[in-house]
Amino acid sequence: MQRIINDPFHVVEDAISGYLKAYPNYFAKTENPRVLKFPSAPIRGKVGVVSGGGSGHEPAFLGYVGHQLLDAVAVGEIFSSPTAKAFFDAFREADGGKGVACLFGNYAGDQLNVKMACQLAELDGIPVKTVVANDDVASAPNDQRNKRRGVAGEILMWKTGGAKAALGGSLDEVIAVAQRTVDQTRSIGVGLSSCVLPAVGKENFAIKAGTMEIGIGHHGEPGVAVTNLKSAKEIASLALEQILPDLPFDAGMEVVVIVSGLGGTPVMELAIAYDTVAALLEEAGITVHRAYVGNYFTSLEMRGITFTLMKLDDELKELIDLDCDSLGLTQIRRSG
Amino acid sequence: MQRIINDPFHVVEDAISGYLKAYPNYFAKTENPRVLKFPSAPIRGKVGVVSGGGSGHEPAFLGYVGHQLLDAVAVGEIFSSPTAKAFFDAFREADGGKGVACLFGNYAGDQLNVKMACQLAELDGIPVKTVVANDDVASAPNDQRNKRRGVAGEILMWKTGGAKAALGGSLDEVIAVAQRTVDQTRSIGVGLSSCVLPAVGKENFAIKAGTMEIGIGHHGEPGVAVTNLKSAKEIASLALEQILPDLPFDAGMEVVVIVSGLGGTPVMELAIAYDTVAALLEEAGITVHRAYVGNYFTSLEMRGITFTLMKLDDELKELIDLDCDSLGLTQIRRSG
Amino acid sequence: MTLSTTACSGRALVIELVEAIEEHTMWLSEIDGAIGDGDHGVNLTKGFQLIKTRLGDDVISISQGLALIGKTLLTDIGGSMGPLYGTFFIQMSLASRDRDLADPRTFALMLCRATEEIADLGGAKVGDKTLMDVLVPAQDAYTAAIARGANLDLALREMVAAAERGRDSTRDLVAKLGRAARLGERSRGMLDAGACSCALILKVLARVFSRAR
Amino acid sequence: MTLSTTACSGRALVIELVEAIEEHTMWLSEIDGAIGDGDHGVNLTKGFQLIKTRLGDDVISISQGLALIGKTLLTDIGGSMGPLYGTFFIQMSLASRDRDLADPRTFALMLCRATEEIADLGGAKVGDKTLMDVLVPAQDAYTAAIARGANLDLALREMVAAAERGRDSTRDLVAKLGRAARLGERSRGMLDAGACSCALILKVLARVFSRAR
Ligand SMILES: Nc1ncnc2c1ncn2[C@@H]1O[C@H](COP(=O)(O)OP(=O)(O)O)[C@@H](O)[C@H]1O
Ligand SMILES: Nc1ncnc2c1ncn2[C@@H]1O[C@H](COP(=O)(O)OP(=O)(O)O)[C@@H](O)[C@H]1O
Ligand SMILES: [Mg+2]
Ligand SMILES: [Mg+2]
Ligand SMILES: [Mg+2]
Ligand SMILES: [Mg+2]
Repeated sequence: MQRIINDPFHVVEDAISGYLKAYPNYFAKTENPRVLKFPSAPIRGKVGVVSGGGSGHEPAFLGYVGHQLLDAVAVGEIFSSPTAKAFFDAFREADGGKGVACLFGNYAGDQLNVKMACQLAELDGIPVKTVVANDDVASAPNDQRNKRRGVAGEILMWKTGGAKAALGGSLDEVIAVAQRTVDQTRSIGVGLSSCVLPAVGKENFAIKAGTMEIGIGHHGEPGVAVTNLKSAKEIASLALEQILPDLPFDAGMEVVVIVSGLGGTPVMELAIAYDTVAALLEEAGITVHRAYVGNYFTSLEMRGITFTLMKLDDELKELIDLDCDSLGLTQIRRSG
Repeated sequence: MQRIINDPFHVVEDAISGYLKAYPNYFAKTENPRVLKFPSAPIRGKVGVVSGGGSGHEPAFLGYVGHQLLDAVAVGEIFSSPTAKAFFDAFREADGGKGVACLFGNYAGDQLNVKMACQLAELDGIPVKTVVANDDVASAPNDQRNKRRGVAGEILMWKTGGAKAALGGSLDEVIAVAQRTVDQTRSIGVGLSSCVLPAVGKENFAIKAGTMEIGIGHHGEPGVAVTNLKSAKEIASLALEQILPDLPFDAGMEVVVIVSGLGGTPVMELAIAYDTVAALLEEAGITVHRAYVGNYFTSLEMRGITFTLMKLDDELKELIDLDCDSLGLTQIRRSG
Repeated sequence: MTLSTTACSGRALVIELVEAIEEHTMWLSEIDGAIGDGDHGVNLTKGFQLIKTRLGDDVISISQGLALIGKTLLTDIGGSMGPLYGTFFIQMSLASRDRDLADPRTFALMLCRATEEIADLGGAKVGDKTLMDVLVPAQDAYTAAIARGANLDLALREMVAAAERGRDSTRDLVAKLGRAARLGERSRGMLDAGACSCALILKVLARVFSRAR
Repeated sequence: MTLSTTACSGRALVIELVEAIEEHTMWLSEIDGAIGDGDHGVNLTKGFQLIKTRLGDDVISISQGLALIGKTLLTDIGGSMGPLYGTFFIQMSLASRDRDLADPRTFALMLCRATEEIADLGGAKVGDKTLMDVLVPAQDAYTAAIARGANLDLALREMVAAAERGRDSTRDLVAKLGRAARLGERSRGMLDAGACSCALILKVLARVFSRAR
């Protein structure tokens, strides 16, 4: 396994240690070694915004801790949920007296641990409310949306929820905005290669050369179809065919688009795919308000791509456009 | 070849088209399809700052076109120099009447084409001066530094040169700052896998599983040694062993560090390597003023890592810290 | 501090639970070993000993004692029982906070919240051969008793009896959830370890609460 | 416009060069074919035809004509000769800009800058079997002549003679640079294509400049 690591059982600790040293402007240590917080968190009078999940998805989750974004994250082992204690400690680090919004993805482990963390928070009198991202259209039919996994669309609820909190929103308002973001967001992934968990040392699933898996999950969960490897144009249109009718996204709408690599994809390929996404959306009469093309939510060194669309309304647009500063996402609105 | 592309001979055009659509805030089209400029360039009364090079290194080069960074770039085919015409057109797009600083890397093709572009500029009366980055310590001995290649250290001269120009520096001042940046910057790369040029379809060099190549170039140029794959700690110390004595970097100095992935490396591995870099620098009494850990200068899907150190002085520090906004690098100095 | 306040304190609750669990470590592990992985008693004992250490010399209320137990199990004990019993005790703590422990409705609320949240978390139903086979009948018996007008003592006694019947009922069940489920039919004929520990815990709780006058 | 200004104009320069190159297309390509890839004549002809198209009906100065040739070769012609001849003409243009073309020192400066920049760019030396085997002796002969006090006409004639001797000298050389270098000893016995085109170009330049009075 061609990896730059020390001990395969210690990668998360080592990476956290490196991030803390590299970015003291974004990350502060907490009592819990598996919890990182934004240095100025908790901010008195602001709703705390928290997420967390397994490692190996960098810059998610910790890369979205930042100014007007997340206040704290719980960090799990590679591809596995943080403990309930880590979520709970993240709540405590983020709580500025107005409660905490925990915005996380729909995975059994995360669900269980967040639920338990919420009980611990209740014991301590910290009001916590949650939003569960389920943007992955490939993971269950539309009428069973509560079974769908959360993927790159999570970033958008962190962005809008973080912005709403920064602008002084109440816990209910932050939750409402994050929930609306999730409700209006759809994603799908396409895998071109597998990845290897450092502590396992061999692939836990396989994608044959010359094929691709449509609808693959962030941990290699099986998708909706394995097909011949197609062109970027075909991949992008297949993705939109799944996403557009699901909301549905219609002519006249304004959207945010994320095209994210899964870690091992050369970034120029993401731009190539976006080229078609933009063309197809224009054809469909859908306006792209803002696009993010890069490695925003990865799966170790997996080759592949995820497509995410979010329907905007006036409030969400303002929140998406608000300045933010983090390792994974920094936006400035310049006057000039 | 597991790629998300359309035509292997058309990847650069397709990617440029995608970037233009995704980021109208960073990129504007020019008459030359291989030249991108910052939308507000040229800025009257500001020295234009230009770079360029082969594609496949994204976010380099185009990702550093931005606010207080590069004004325009010339885009070459994958791993090959832009044409003289492209460099020349980039000069014209960047020239705001105070001349143009062309800050590029030490590769034969780029050297030749920039030289010719400078002649074209002279014909048109555009004053152009150049700085050639040669930060890669593995590519030639210290006493033949003019033979060394430019790698991730190029980003730092774009940052300081771009900042100096933004602050109103003259062409000579911008050139002086960029040259000083190069003079005080050292890099080395370590390769763990090869990469495949889309139009070639097979590896043009090989790295055996279980081995790594110390000093590898950005296009797979042979390094100083092929060894067994080592731990992140060992890799980081081997890198510093090459870099530190070369300037030399000594106790009491302040530095900027870049730890960049080569494209296929999971970003958490970069953080793991940085952890050791930071520890070793602390031991050596060297202060890290700012660290960049991420995919800043890649080589398609190559697995591997580059280490870059730059010695600061008061002026360079101010320039490094100046706000900037681009696809590859966005920095905000917050008051809070 | 009088004997009676000590007796109905969280301190007593913790200490009596630790003793009960320690006393039954091997028994619980053996039962789990027959159809599970044999760590149930050891797991719980490790957790409760940690709780005792954390208690130190503190004098705390019942609700605080329940919280201490719940938090420790949730955060320091793995397996299925960390989250499940963690939830059990935390919900009991939340339901008893600032309430009159002598009022039989308090214990009713505690049982109800604990049972509901465990069901929600683990998804087990009566008949699945888990601690739900104890909890649900215990709760039913208790609420039926106070609905009938029984006092706290009597209601608790009826609850314990129902819990023990529930525990014994698991012997003839086939496990539907957890590790033992993999055995299918072969899981029949042995008690369920979680059901055994749950009946034990309810018995201690009943003892402590019946002193809460 | 009088005949004389037309004659010494950039327009005439361009047209006469295009004609000379077109006339020798096949010859140059054949020479390149013997030890190179056989595209030299075709490459240059393509370039110069494009230059003629770009010229259109424009009336331009010598310096502008040289610039037009240099720019077009540099930006539109690949291979080795695009950059090398592009540089040649651009440097000649820059050296002649706003200068008295009748002053023999102007052409000396043009030759000097062109030769130096080509040497810098391509790294070729006399004896490497390239156009440098023409350029260097041509420059030497020209400067020696004007140092002796020769007039422009005479100096240009001596330059052309030296250029042709240089061209012929390449026959006995082994190529050290460019494509032909791969043949090693086998490259001996044939002229160098670049040397041939260079001698041709210098001859046209000499003709145009000798009218520049
Ligand atoms: N989903 C569930 N809901 C309720 N109880 C469960 C569930 N899964 C397992 N249990 C209980 O957990 C007990 C086993 O606990 P323990 O041995 O401590 O954990 P593990 O099964 O991880 O080794 C079982 O006897 C059963 O009563
Ligand atoms: N490095 C060099 N410096 C000077 N002249 C060179 C160099 N390399 C090649 N040449 C000249 O270029 C000529 C070949 O030109 P051409 O056939 O147009 O290009 P290519 O070699 O790319 O096919 C050679 O005959 C030689 O005179
Ligand atoms: Mg067990
Ligand atoms: Mg177990
Ligand atoms: Mg040729
Ligand atoms: Mg050729």
